[in-house]
Amino acid sequence: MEFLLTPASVLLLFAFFFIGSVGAVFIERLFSDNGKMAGFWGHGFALLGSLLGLAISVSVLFFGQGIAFTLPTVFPNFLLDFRLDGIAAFFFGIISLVSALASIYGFGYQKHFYGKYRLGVFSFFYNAFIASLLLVPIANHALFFLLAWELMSVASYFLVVFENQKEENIKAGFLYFLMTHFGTVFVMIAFFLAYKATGSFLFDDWRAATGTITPLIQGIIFGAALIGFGTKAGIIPLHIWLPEAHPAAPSHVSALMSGVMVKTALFMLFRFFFDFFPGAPMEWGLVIILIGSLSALLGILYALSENDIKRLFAFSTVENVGIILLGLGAGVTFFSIGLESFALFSLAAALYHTLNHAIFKSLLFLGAGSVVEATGTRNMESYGGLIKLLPFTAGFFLVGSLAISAFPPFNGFASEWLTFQSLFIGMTSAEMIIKVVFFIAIGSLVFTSGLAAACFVKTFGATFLARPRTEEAKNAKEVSVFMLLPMGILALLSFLLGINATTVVASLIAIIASIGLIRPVTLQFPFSEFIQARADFAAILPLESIALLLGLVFLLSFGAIWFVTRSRKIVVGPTWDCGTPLGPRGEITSGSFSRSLVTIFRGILRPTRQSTVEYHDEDMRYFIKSQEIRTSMSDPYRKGIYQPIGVVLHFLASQARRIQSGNVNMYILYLFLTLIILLLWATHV
Amino acid sequence: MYRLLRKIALTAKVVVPEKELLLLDTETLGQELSSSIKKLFQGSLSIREVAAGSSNAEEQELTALSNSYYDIERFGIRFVASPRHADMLFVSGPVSRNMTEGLRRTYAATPDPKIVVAIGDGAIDGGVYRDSYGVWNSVSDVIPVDFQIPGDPPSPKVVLASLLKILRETEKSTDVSSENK
Amino acid sequence: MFEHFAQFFFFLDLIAFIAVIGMHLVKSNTNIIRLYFLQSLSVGVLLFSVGLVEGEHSLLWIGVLTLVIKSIVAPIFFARLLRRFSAQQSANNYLSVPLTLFVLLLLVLFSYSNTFLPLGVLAPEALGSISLGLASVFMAIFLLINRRGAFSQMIGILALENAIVLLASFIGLEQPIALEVGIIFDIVIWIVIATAFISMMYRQFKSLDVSRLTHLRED
Amino acid sequence: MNTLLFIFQLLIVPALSPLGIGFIRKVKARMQNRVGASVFQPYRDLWKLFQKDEVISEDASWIFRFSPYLIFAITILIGASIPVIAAVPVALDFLPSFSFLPAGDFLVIIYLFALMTFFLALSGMDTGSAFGGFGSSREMMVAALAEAGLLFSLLAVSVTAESGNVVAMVGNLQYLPLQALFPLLIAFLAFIIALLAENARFPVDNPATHLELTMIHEAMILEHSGKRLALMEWAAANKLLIFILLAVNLFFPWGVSLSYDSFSGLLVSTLLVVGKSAILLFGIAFLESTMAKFRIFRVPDLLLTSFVLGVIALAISITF
Repeated sequence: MEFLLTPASVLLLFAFFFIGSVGAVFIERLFSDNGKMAGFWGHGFALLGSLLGLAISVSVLFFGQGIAFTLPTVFPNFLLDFRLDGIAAFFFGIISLVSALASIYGFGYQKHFYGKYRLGVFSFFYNAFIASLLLVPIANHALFFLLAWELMSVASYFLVVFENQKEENIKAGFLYFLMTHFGTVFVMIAFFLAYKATGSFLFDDWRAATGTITPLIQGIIFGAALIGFGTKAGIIPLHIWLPEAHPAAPSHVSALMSGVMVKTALFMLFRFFFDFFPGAPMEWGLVIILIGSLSALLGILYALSENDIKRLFAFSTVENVGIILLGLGAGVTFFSIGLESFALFSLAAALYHTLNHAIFKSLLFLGAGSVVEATGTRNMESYGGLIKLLPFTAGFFLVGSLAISAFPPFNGFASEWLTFQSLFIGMTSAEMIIKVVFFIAIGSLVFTSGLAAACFVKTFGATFLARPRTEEAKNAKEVSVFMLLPMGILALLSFLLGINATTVVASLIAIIASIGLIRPVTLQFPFSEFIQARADFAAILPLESIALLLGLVFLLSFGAIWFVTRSRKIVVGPTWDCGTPLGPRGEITSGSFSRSLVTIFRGILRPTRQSTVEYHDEDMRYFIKSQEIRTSMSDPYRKGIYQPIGVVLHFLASQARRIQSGNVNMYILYLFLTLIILLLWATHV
Repeated sequence: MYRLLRKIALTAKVVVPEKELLLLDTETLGQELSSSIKKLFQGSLSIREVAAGSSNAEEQELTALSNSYYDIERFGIRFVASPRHADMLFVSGPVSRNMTEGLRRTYAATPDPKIVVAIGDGAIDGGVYRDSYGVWNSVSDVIPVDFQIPGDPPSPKVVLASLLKILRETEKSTDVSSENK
Repeated sequence: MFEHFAQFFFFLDLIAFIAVIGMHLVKSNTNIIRLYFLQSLSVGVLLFSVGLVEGEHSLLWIGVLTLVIKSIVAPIFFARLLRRFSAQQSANNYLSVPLTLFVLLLLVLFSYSNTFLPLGVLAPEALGSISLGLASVFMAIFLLINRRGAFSQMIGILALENAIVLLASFIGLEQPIALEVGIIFDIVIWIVIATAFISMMYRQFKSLDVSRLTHLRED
Repeated sequence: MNTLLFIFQLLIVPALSPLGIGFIRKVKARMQNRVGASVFQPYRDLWKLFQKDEVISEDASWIFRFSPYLIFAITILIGASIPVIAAVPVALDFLPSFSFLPAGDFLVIIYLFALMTFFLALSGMDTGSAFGGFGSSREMMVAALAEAGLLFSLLAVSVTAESGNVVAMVGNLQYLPLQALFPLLIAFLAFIIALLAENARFPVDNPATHLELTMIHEAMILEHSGKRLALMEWAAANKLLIFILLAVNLFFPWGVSLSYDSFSGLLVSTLLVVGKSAILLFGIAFLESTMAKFRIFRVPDLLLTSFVLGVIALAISITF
């Protein structure tokens, strides 16, 4: 066990990923089985690495103090400084858990690529991606962090464009690349400002130099960090790449991207607001809450109107990021007005939802992956009746939908209940502005959870229930056991994490307190007798007794009714459709299901409808040969924000082109003039 | 609003007394229901009305059943939309060619124990449409029929009386048969 | 080391300076080569004499090397090149002669202006030759801008090379020998590239006029 | 003794809920000048449905077969955890920690009802008939929008009563002075609208209709027959009675006895609860007889007013 706490284990972990990635490329050249061995090699080593990562994080969280070591490098100001403290170990654990399960899923999913794409290349970038994901929480030096951040973006870019035969993947990859680097610019601004203010790139020095930062610089750093990491997390105005990029990647990679990569951005936000520069003024907390409520509500609305199953989950990631930001924002606000223990509690709620979302979102993405694998298309309109053809996937998918719609016995409910409680506390605070903002947050959270339930009824119903609507859905077959095993584990986890919510919250409060600035004191919660968070123990709603009661009552009523009606027969007949043999076209599809809600929120969603009518005889216009109605959602962000920016940039670029006259002498003249100007400037300054 | 309420409160409750219905001598053709089914549907019965090519005359009479004069609901009988919820099928009209499939599907969709009542002369033996090319002449040619209520169309009182007679007659006869046994 | 021979070195510097001015004015390519010969000769002699005065054997070798390559091999090479393409005459400027002279005047005034006083502190006794060297550097650059013919631009770059070496030697920056050899080696490479470039251009455009290159720019 | 009370608490709501439905139908019949079925007719209907066989569609999956049981179990669980006659949570003698108190938290109740609607909608969609699909789509739309009004009204009550648990709320509210309960009136309005929406009552959906265009709740149970239909009807009745009891005990908490021992207290509280519920049921029936059903796209405005009323009630109850 002690070995796991030494730096050697961390280096061994990254060695696994290195072997996995580089080895796969060679393996692919050696074996000519169109990538099968390379795939197994890559996913195998990724699995090994992630399991080791899981072991390290568990040992750090529960036994050890944490790992911190430094590797010198050639460059003077650039140290590979590793630091795995409590909070980093928590995220390290989530990342390695989800990547371990995704790698198992990868064993089954890779036959999707035989012959079509090169699996050696895939394994290379897959291992690089997971390694960089694991590097991010562990990096303790600004430049080292930027290196890991950039490696993560680049590796995930190549995974997004991996299936390059589809045109939209390439476009999605380009947009993703553009937006992440837009975000990285702001991240760099924040880092370099911090470097300028504290004089060093080491995060430890930043922690030490809390007092010396002027509020203005701190404000700019927070702003830049919020925009930079917000782009990666996918908050609303900066989210347009997320629903393009996540679905384009192979399913187990999009599970990793949605479930875990988004969390690294939130991890860094947590670090910035609580670890490096604690004591942010209250306004930042309120800004985060407003962004959170906006992202939550709009995220689920866009998810509701989506017909592509993976884009729907990408939008729902935007929603859940919003919910996590609510918890984080509440924490910042409470911390600034002095209620440290309530801040601790709402941060525990945010981290708990991060853990839960990582689990049920990757479960849903893996489920979507197996549905796409079985039917070959991502369009929900062509699914239907898959529960009879893919029974296990449907079962796990149902557990995932129940968890994400926050229903009681599952983990989604536990973290949403905690977020609600922390928002209720904020509501009763003295300041009027805090009250108003928390009202907005509660309103948006309650609408979001209602719409989330509607969205996931639509998703599950349109995909799995009723009759298959197309040929592909008819001859879908159940996926391999490699793909079902991780989904089963995730479903079980999301149930277990829901059940013993008390122990999870207690350990989360301990983790957050380990940063050393918030000591948990006895909390007096105005709203629920059930929350007692004392120094070492936090008891929240005993979800296990609710689950037990529900189970008991279910069995009791089932037994009684079975006993009473045991002699009755069950006849299986065709569905009753007023006597007319209505085919599968009569049943409801995802588009028509969400039509009513889309019409209600048409102010926000702005649905567009074009109907083209073709007549037999143009000028007579009486007998219609065919009519086609195309409904879709207009994308206000692309039209409203990104299009104008694009036009302006294009204009500036075309002006700049004129300087390139093609005449060599002209270029030498520019050189000469700049030389003269520099000389003048050098001598006079 | 107040005037409406006062009108409701003041108007007299006029409804066909049950005794009068039971005394009405209607000859309902069809053999007795078993006592267990009768006891089952004694308290509550849901009827699904199928117009199999009927001239809509029977439907007018049946709608009259749920007004305040006949008020079929006080006997626990109500009309339902889906054959899944129904216990009794009221089939009216000689079954036309294109309603055959519909009628068979409705019959299959109704859970047991179920009763089929052919209502109106059209349903019993084709009535005025007998032997025309488009009809089957009678409901019994398509699905097994338990009871028939003759009349073109039978008045609501006759329908109500026959319904009660279907559900309750054995009491009298059982009292009779139990007495003479 | 400059006190006794200041006059002699200033004289050499002056020759190089006049050579560069001549390059602007002369019409035919062959004359440009001759002027280049003159300039490299003065640079070579300067280096040789500095070597003698300082007793630096390495400088002596450098001087001999520059003399051999720059003033003998290069001109012959270029002359043969010109004969092959029979482009002796085609050297004309963008600006008319008076305008060129006016710009040259400006450049000389600029290099003599007090913006470069701080440079004087490096070698107080040779202030005049430093600003003269600086002027010749500026004029060599202007030569590149002004000349239309590709060939004269080649020579312009080599002249710039010489002017820089001259200026450096005056400021006392007799760089470590490696740099000197590097520069000479650079020139050799440059000559090879120039010939390749000229022949390609000639084969493509049938003339050495640079303005033909503009349509290479993709829109 | 506690075990007996525990079982009593478990069975009280399912036992009385058909009576509530029967009472509403009786009042509606009376309003239409009809004699109408007896108040105990729903019991007979349920009994008959339990005796009948079932016809299940071949496209139905295990969700169609098991969700009626789960829906019924949820209503029983919530029924056992809300204050009916006495506002004191009862636990089994031999297992004290095993009480219904945790299920009484108002957030848990809201989300349990949402879980019930989730499975109701899924079972509606499962058989692939057009009615079921549209019924589920409209049901989810109404449920999604009604949840906001529901949560804010219950939140206003919980803020005034300073407790999250429904049972404890009733206890605390009794000691509050009268003017502290003023915001609860506004919250009551919001709650009533949410009640009508969640239970598919009149302005949102007509429970007796079979018109494909308008029915929401009816459309989802078109495919159910026999015991599954009985369970669905019974669960809907339970849900209505739970909402009625919540409305009565939370917003007019006077008279609810705080312990099971004093027999006279229990009697008084029973009478009061039955009286208040009767008034509320009469109100619903009266509403259904004198009002036209809203067009489906006017329902969101109604639900939005319930949300706004809830927000106003909460704002008032917080500031004072």
